[in-house]
Amino acid sequence: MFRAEMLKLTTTRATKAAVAVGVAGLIATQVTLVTVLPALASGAIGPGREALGDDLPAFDLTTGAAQLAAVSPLGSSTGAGSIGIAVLAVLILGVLAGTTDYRFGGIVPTALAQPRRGRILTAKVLATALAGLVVGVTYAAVSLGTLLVSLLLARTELAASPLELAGVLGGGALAVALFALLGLAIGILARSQLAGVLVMLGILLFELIAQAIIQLVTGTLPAWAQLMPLSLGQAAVSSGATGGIPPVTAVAALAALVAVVVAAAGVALRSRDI
Amino acid sequence: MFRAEMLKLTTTRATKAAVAVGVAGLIATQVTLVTVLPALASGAIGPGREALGDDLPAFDLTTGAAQLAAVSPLGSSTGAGSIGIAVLAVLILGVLAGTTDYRFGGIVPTALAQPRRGRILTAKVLATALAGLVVGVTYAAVSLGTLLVSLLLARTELAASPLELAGVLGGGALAVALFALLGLAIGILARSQLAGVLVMLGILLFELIAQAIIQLVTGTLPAWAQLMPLSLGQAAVSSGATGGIPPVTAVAALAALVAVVVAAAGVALRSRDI
Amino acid sequence: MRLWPGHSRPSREDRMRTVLADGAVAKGSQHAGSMTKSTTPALAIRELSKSFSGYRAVENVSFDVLNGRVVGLLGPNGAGKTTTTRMILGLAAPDSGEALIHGRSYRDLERPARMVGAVLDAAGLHPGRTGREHLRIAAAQIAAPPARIDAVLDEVGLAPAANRRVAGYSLGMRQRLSLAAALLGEPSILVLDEPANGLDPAGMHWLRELIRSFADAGGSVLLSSHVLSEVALVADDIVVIAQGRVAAAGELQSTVAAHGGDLESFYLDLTATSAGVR
Amino acid sequence: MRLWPGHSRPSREDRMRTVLADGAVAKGSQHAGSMTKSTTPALAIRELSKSFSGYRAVENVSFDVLNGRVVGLLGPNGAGKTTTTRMILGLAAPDSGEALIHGRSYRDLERPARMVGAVLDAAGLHPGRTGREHLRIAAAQIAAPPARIDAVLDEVGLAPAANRRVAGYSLGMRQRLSLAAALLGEPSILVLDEPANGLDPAGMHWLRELIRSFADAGGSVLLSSHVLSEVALVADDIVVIAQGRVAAAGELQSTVAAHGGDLESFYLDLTATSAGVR
Repeated sequence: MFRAEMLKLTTTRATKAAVAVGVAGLIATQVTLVTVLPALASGAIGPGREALGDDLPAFDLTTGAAQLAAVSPLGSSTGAGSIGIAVLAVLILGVLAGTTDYRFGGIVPTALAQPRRGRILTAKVLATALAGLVVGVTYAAVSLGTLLVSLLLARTELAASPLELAGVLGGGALAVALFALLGLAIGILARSQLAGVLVMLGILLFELIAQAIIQLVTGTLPAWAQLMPLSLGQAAVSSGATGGIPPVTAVAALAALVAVVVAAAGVALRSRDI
Repeated sequence: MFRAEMLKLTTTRATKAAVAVGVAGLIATQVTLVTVLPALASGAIGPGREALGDDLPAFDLTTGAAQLAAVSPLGSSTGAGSIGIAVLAVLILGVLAGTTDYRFGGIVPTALAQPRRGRILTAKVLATALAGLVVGVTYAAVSLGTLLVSLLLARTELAASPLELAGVLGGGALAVALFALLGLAIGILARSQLAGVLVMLGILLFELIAQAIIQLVTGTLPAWAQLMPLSLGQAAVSSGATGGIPPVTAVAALAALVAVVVAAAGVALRSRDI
Repeated sequence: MRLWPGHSRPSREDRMRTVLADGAVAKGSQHAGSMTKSTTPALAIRELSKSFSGYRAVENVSFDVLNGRVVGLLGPNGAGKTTTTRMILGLAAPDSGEALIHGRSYRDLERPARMVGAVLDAAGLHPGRTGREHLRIAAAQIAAPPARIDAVLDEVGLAPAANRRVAGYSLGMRQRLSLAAALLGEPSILVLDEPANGLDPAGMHWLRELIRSFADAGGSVLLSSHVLSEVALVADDIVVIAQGRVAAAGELQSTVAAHGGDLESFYLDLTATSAGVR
Repeated sequence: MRLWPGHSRPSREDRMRTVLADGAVAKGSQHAGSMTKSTTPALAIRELSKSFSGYRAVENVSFDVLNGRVVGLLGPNGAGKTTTTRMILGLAAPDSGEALIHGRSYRDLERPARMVGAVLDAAGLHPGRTGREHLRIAAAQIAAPPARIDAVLDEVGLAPAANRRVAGYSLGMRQRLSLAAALLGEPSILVLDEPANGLDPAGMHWLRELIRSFADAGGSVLLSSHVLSEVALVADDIVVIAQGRVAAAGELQSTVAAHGGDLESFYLDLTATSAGVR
């Protein structure tokens, strides 16, 4: 059953396209923010800092903390409250994994081959988690690669410890896999691609708007307001040194959140006629 | 043909849902930002300014310029670079208008009833423009309503001139209608709902990222970099006093941009077999 | 290919012969339908060809459908029937040749739905709309009077289900709704692609009667179908397409006479030799 | 409802009678299929009922499908055939009653695809995958050996098109692909819902032979179809469902004998009295 679900993921163009868009988006963001801008600023390429003016707010990649911040496998953010292409792509990958069977009726042969619906869900969760992990590791490799190229260009030492780097990259890969599962569960609940994508966007926008309002009203962002998917994902790739939710806690909280939604999808799958 | 396209729009739940989401999202944003926060700040409701602290960055609605800024029919922004629910909803409305016929094969009876494809496009453009205008006027009414309630609560005079107000609201309504047409053309080109929504999101994200990068590199945002849909939409609801592209020019530029995409959709519709 | 002379007494068995596969036009039109006064063929298909990325889907196909006749269009899956039908209706552009409806191509018809009603495989039914909403849209598209909606709903027997959403319709009910839409414009020609798909036996019986009475009133029907037993019961003429070309065409009874009048044995013999695409 | 005694010589016309609509089980199973040694009915449907929001779709339906028999499941659109089939296959949960496959419900079968192969209306074919990819997924789902994929592709005649995307398949080719997936697990029971939909005449002929030889080898077939002429050619027994209830059941020849052996006239008489849902 698991192998069948893996085949379903690898034999559709839409999933491949989602991964390709995510990787391409991540490369574009990371190359620009982590490699090109610091290189411009340092004068390694381009006319040099003076010609560009003082407004160029490039990463200063000399400290270990800055290097850890720049290596984000979820894509370095260009501003608070934005949703990165890389994260969107893996969420959409998950929604597609959850809805394709419904769109073209593939759920019928699946349920015929395995009448125990719980096992169908297990196979889908495992296949999507594996696919998400592969995407997450790819994202981590891309971010690490752009950082190393940037450091080479700027002739800067790698100041972050390998252990810390591994922690950020690993946390990111896990977060990406969990995002894929979140998309999967939303997709199974929604059953239609469009509804799944819209519900997912709605959840993300809700998080952005809710946090903006909470911040406006309270003047700060309390910990409970950060127990939402995007914030937990960002916390999972933080170095943990800057306060906020520690990475391990963030991954665990994200996993718990995803588990709840997956459980809801399981209840729906079991109780609905196909 | 036009009446048939209007019926298509009014007899599907998805379009109604998109409009409902857009209006609800706009009401939520506007009520929060334009009514509740200023009322909290002024002490009209809640514990009063002192208890809330100085960080509450509420609109100061005493000046005409501030009132014009707050009345945005596209939704007051909670931060630069964000995409409002109201704008997303009307773009999705357009994509749905362009793709529903393809999703369920309704394009076949349509082409049988009217073999001249150009007339099909004309009917779709007119129907979607009208629907978009209705949504735009609704958005305008919502924003005006929230502003007036806020002014009443704060016992503040309406400082903006009715002519200026009408200009902002009218520009917003036109921009909303043009966004619907943009979605329609993207939908006709993409033919599938999911592809249409993704292409649209890709265009919006491209605008946000491209402008962020241009701003980072050049330190400013040149006029040519603002010739993209979201920026033109924002410029269309600006009062024109703050520099940037004047509202009338913005509406015209947005219309030209949309016309190009609609023309591409027309070419595709005419040359493709159905 | 043979050419039959026209007859003056149109009866089920020896009505004026219709079908020509060699591009010649039968002009012996003593038969004038009550719906149309034209003496040109209702449908004249002339050396129609179309390729898809090198694969010749339809090659030099010619045949006529005359007034008052039911023509069965037969052929294996992938033989080119659907592509031919789509070219007749202006949905696909031919590489060469033309399909004329009373002398004009579909795209040049002023009010095509008043002349041709079509039921195609991809029925174009949005599951979220009711049957009546679909017909309201169809009526608006062809500027048919709203009163026609109830008339066709009654005609196809869908009136009791008209206000239910199509999502709950069976395949047979969807076929009836498509047929209702095709009848809205009171056309004189019907083009039906597998209209019996999903119809239950009572529905097939009803459809047979509807096609027969439509033709008896002077209308013309091009009926594409795989159910040979149904075609044998209702068609006046047949055209068999295999591998994109016309393999046989003519009046039904005389064409299958050599096979003891059995359409299936005639058809299987004919298409077996041309090694039909599966 | 009548109960026929078992016969020891299974032949086309007087093989052991199968179908019971009153819930009683025929135990006279001298006939042992080559595929199964069980003496229980292949399928035993027992007082199955299901309602949808107050509407009783299936009410107290009981019948058997014995080894080596082809049972035609007939009925008007909306009569409850599809709902019955979906309950047999565990896709929908009955409100009451049960459907047993060799004595066990579908959801309790260890390896259901090795026992039952099904072709349903919603074929579950993603247009972006090739025919072979679909079968690879199906084989992975039921842990069938990869060699079976080429075997069933040959069996249904799809081998030449196996590496093309399903988007380019005709309806008939999709039906063949669904049938190939149903045969993957080498089941002893086939449940077919309108399998002839979209098949061309050669395909229908082939399907008829496949069903017949499957049953002659001891397999059981539940065949739901609207094309009575095809059912008459291949079924041993028939069950007619109308308005959610069993209206008639029994051996085909003897059941329609009173109507001059004509299944259509028998069927139309039977369902006309129960005012079929359209």
